[in-house]
Amino acid sequence: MSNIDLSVKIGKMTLKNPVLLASGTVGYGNEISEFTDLSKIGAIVTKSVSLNPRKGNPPQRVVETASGMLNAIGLANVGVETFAKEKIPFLEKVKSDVICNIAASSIEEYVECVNILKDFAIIKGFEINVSCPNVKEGGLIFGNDISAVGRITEKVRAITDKTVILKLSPNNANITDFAEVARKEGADAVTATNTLIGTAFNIWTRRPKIKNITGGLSGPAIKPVALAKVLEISRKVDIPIIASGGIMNWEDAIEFMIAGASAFQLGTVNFINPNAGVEIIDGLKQYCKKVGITKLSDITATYRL
Amino acid sequence: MSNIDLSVKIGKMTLKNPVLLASGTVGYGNEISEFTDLSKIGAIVTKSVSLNPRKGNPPQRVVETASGMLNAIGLANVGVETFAKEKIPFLEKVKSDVICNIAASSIEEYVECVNILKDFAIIKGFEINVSCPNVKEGGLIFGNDISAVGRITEKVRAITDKTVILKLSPNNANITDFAEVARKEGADAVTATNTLIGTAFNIWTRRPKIKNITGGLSGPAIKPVALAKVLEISRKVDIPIIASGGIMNWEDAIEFMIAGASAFQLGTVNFINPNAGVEIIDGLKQYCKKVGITKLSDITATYRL
Amino acid sequence: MQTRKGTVENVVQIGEVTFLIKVEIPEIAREIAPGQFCNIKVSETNFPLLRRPFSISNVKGNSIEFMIDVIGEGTKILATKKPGDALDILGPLGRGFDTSGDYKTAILVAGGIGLAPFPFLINSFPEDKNVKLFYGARSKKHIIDYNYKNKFICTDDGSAGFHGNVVDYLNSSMDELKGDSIKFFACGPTPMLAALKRFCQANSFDCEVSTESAMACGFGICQGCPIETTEQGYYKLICKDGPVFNISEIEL
Amino acid sequence: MQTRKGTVENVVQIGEVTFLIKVEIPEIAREIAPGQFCNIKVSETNFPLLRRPFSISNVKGNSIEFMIDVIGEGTKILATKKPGDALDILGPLGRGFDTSGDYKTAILVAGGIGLAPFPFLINSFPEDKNVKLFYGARSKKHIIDYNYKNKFICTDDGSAGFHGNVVDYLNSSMDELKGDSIKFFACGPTPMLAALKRFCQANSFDCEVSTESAMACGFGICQGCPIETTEQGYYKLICKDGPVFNISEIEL
Ligand SMILES: Cc1cc2nc3c(=O)[nH]c(=O)nc-3n(C[C@H](O)[C@H](O)[C@H](O)COP(=O)(O)OP(=O)(O)OC[C@H]3O[C@@H](n4cnc5c(N)ncnc54)[C@H](O)[C@@H]3O)c2cc1C
Ligand SMILES: Cc1cc2nc3c(=O)[nH]c(=O)nc-3n(C[C@H](O)[C@H](O)[C@H](O)COP(=O)(O)OP(=O)(O)OC[C@H]3O[C@@H](n4cnc5c(N)ncnc54)[C@H](O)[C@@H]3O)c2cc1C
Ligand SMILES: Cc1cc2nc3c(=O)[nH]c(=O)nc-3n(C[C@H](O)[C@H](O)[C@H](O)COP(=O)(O)O)c2cc1C
Ligand SMILES: Cc1cc2nc3c(=O)[nH]c(=O)nc-3n(C[C@H](O)[C@H](O)[C@H](O)COP(=O)(O)O)c2cc1C
Ligand code: FES
Ligand code: FES
Repeated sequence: MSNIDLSVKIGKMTLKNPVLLASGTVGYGNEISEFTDLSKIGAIVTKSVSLNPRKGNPPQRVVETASGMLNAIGLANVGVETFAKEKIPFLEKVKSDVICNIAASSIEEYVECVNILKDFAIIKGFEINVSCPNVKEGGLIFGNDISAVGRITEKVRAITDKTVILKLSPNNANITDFAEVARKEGADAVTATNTLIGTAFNIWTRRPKIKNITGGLSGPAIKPVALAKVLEISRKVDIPIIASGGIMNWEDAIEFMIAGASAFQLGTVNFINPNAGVEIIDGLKQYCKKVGITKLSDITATYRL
Repeated sequence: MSNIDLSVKIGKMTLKNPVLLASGTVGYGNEISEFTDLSKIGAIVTKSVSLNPRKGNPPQRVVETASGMLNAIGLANVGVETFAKEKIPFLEKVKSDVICNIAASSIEEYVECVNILKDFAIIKGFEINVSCPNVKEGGLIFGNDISAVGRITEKVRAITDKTVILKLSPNNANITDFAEVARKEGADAVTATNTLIGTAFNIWTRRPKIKNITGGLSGPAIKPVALAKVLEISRKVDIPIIASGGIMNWEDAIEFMIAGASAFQLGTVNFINPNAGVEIIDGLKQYCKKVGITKLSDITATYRL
Repeated sequence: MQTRKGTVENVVQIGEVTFLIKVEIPEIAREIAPGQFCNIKVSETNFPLLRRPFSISNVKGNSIEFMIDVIGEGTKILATKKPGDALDILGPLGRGFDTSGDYKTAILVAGGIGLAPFPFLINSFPEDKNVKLFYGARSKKHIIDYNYKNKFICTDDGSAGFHGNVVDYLNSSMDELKGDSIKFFACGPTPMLAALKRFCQANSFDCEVSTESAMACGFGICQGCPIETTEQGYYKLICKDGPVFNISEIEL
Repeated sequence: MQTRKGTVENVVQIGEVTFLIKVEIPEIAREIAPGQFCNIKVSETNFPLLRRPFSISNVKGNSIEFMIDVIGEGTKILATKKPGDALDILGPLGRGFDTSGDYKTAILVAGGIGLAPFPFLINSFPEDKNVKLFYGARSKKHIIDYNYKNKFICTDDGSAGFHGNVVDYLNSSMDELKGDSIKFFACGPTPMLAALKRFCQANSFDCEVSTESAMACGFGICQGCPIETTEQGYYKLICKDGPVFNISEIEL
């Protein structure tokens, strides 16, 4: 099977395989590295980092729902300085390729974060989070505003040659308009999608189970929605797509690639099986063998409608 | 327990309890009446009826997903004339209160359908479907267009005194704007929500599992999303809400009422347990007893945030 | 009709991926007719969410048998049921086979797990009918050992019986079949049924077929299971109008 | 560390809603320390989706025991496991109790299922420590019969032992406690821990508590399990920095 090529090119980035670990679901790599070999993964997308450290939302932050979970972490993170000083060296040590996810409450702040990070060799690209449903400054304020997404893309594009990815929200009716403006302003790819907004109540206390009231829904429950968004972008906009939403195994991953994704991210599954990424790489190879292809990226957007 | 009052008032309609059976998930009542006592249910909402009969989409129309299902029935229905002639008499016989759900491809067609049906005593209200994701003319063309929803509401309101309910789509970022325009134009209530757009692919044939390519996602998977929409409307718009989305048992139903719903609809659960409605009525009474209330409708919108 | 609780009596593996599941459930055993089906909730949780439809394979006193191929999650769970487990079953559902009429010979045509409804059907024919079973499988090891004498086997790879598919086999047996007054009863994958339809049309044979489709409810409320009919302009529902249809009524 | 497959040895009901589940899993039995926990996948399907966290209740050779209250779907499934069933376990996780130090008497304070981690902890104290267990439950029938001699029981309704909660009981036992050099170790519902914190502060006792929270991952990658610390400005993570904390470090 050594003759199967899993590599993918997205913007200027070449990844050894399309398996990414999603932002907020691998921390900065240290804890998960005890369970899996990060050097085998295409890249890890680090927890959203913001200019200043953020404490995050008060508990309760997570709750299980049917085939899914809600989270309202609130972008708890160490801030870009500490990230650069303390987290990057570790990621270098475990030989992981890194895409750095950035959240911000203003266009300038996105730019500033990218500026601080853009010269680290290990960082192959930036994922711009304009779709965190849990804090206003996490981007959803922008995520539902097409012109803001356009301006952010333009400004970030202007200061780095590295791969720029816009992470889009599934919580609106016209994701293709967002993908199109990202494309036009020079983004190399879009990630589709972040979490759906949801909530859950305790019927005895009549309080929301999540302290933040609403949270982001992830996991297998949202897979059909994310898949429809990927397909829609793939049919209408000429930009590479990185899929995210409910991928649990290699079959799910292949489904997203067929629907239009060039690469994909594992999120919630990491909590359940932190070695899922490595296992999925094996599954992808098996699939290629079975369907008789030697280059996995050939299946991207091969849907037959 | 005879002292517990489950009745709810929505517009001019008084329903003996808040349990509705959702459009498209009970047909016209005949088949499900073999499994459950429709006279006990608050009301049944009939399958979307259109001016002319519709054949519906070719198979495959349904597929299971994680804690959910996709459907693209395509509003298969007998047309309003046959509905009036053949289906209403049956519903009269089984003593079911009826809310008539209407789908159309133009404003005039909505009006015409309501005109034909408005004088049947058994019909307590109309649910205007502006949110079917599976056919263009099913309304989603309107469902994402605030001013169209306003005009439809206005025109339908103008020709009937019966209760008018707008059934809204969850597939956009601003459901409260739709609820607000419905309120302003005189709707008595909104139903939140219809299904989320989703898809699924067969990885061996690379074809969508649903012939229509995309379908509507229903079932427990979407409950957190529907619940968040209900809460959002409840916090921002002064209009009664009928909940729909993933309700499987009385606990789910209570959760929606706490989050703001005056009544709720059972959809997918009918396929699994066609007697769910009657069982849930019992559960609601038990809940009232346990929390010491005598009028169920008192819990509507009693969330503590 | 109601949803009913049955009790699993036993589960026996009878083929590569095939299990016979016997369930005590008197109300259904009493009412059901050959070709009808049940819609089974395989777990008590939301996973899998929907019921799974299965033909009745046989009725034995107060019990019914299902013959089930393990395909995905739902059938996997069914195959691991233990004696004493409760099973929530909706049925009997749909319209079964019509064994009446003045034909002499009933020819049953089964492809793969399409064999499932036939043990019960065979037991239901009036005494005066002559019943032959044509049964095709992929290979020898895919053949379910069904203890019926008057049976003619074929395999796609020729590893047992006639080499070819079951409609080829029928074609090559035409000489023996001719002359009899025959009615066909078939169940199997859609391509087999389509070939059989051509065969029956060519030879003016009467034929009833049991069809299949994805289903949600199984009893006519979701419209999830349409089948194109020869009458233009509308679909029939497999769960309610079928699953058994006269082969001339439907497009295959 | 890895996810590991254990084999259920047996499941015994030991209280109204409490089960003792013994699992053979040598790698974890070898490594785990008292107060640490495991995150268990209770089914092989997506339902329930997330793992469920449980303290180690005891270690016996190559096996570990969990003491589990049935609360919802996940624990219901666990309670019906059969000998021989495989169980996918992530562990050992978190930071456990520190039994070292020069105190004389260890006082263990358990509320309800908070008893769970103590059998293992009791076995782990150095020989020279004097170990007493204060154990509170709702009523007599909620008491888990844990065969430890040096134990002091109380119930909310007075149906067994001291009438009152376990912190009241400690307060009323102050005379006997005074003079000893004591360290407390506690596990129970948050209101109990909060009361205990006041008690320990008032009496300047050193105390370690095992805390609880909803969790997704259990090993530090999701940030789902924050706990407010006395250091302003940031949270600690219960799964990684805890679940055992010194009571003075955290807000309760
Ligand atoms: C009327 C009828 C009678 C049937 N009788 C039998 C029988 O006697 N023995 C038997 O082994 N099988 C029978 N089937 C097929 C059986 O229902 C499917 O094999 C089964 O539902 C697969 O479930 P799963 O969870 O294991 O598979 P999955 O692939 O995990 O199921 C996913 C979804 O697809 C549906 N699905 C998958 N395969 C089929 C199929 N072939 N037909 C319809 N839906 C499918 C499932 O119901 C489910 O909703 C019958 C189907 C119908 C419609
Ligand atoms: C570190 C730690 C150690 C624990 N040790 C034990 C133990 O030894 N024995 C024991 O009986 N219980 C213990 N618990 C509590 C146990 O994890 C929950 O009772 C269990 O997760 C409930 O699962 P369920 O599916 O039955 O309940 P459900 O209510 O259906 O669970 C729904 C969700 O809520 C979470 N949840 C529910 N109750 C709790 C709770 N009290 N704490 C944390 N999450 C919860 C579940 O994990 C799940 O994600 C421990 C919890 C933690 C965090
Ligand atoms: C606990 C948690 C924290 C997350 N934090 C972030 C984040 O900081 N930034 C971000 O862009 N996405 C975040 N996400 C979204 C994931 O990256 C991913 O897009 C989403 O979970 C959908 O994928 P999944 O269904 O595979 O989990 C988070 C998701 C979870 C569950
Ligand atoms: C098979 C199927 C058919 C449906 N048909 C209609 C319809 O004709 N008109 C309509 O307004 N909603 C229709 N719906 C949506 C339901 O009424 C309901 O709003 C939705 O399924 C969400 O609720 P649930 O999760 O309880 O199923 C349909 C849903 C399903 C599953
Ligand atoms: S399966 Fe629902 S109508 Fe046939
Ligand atoms: S549970 Fe995930 S970080 Fe603690």
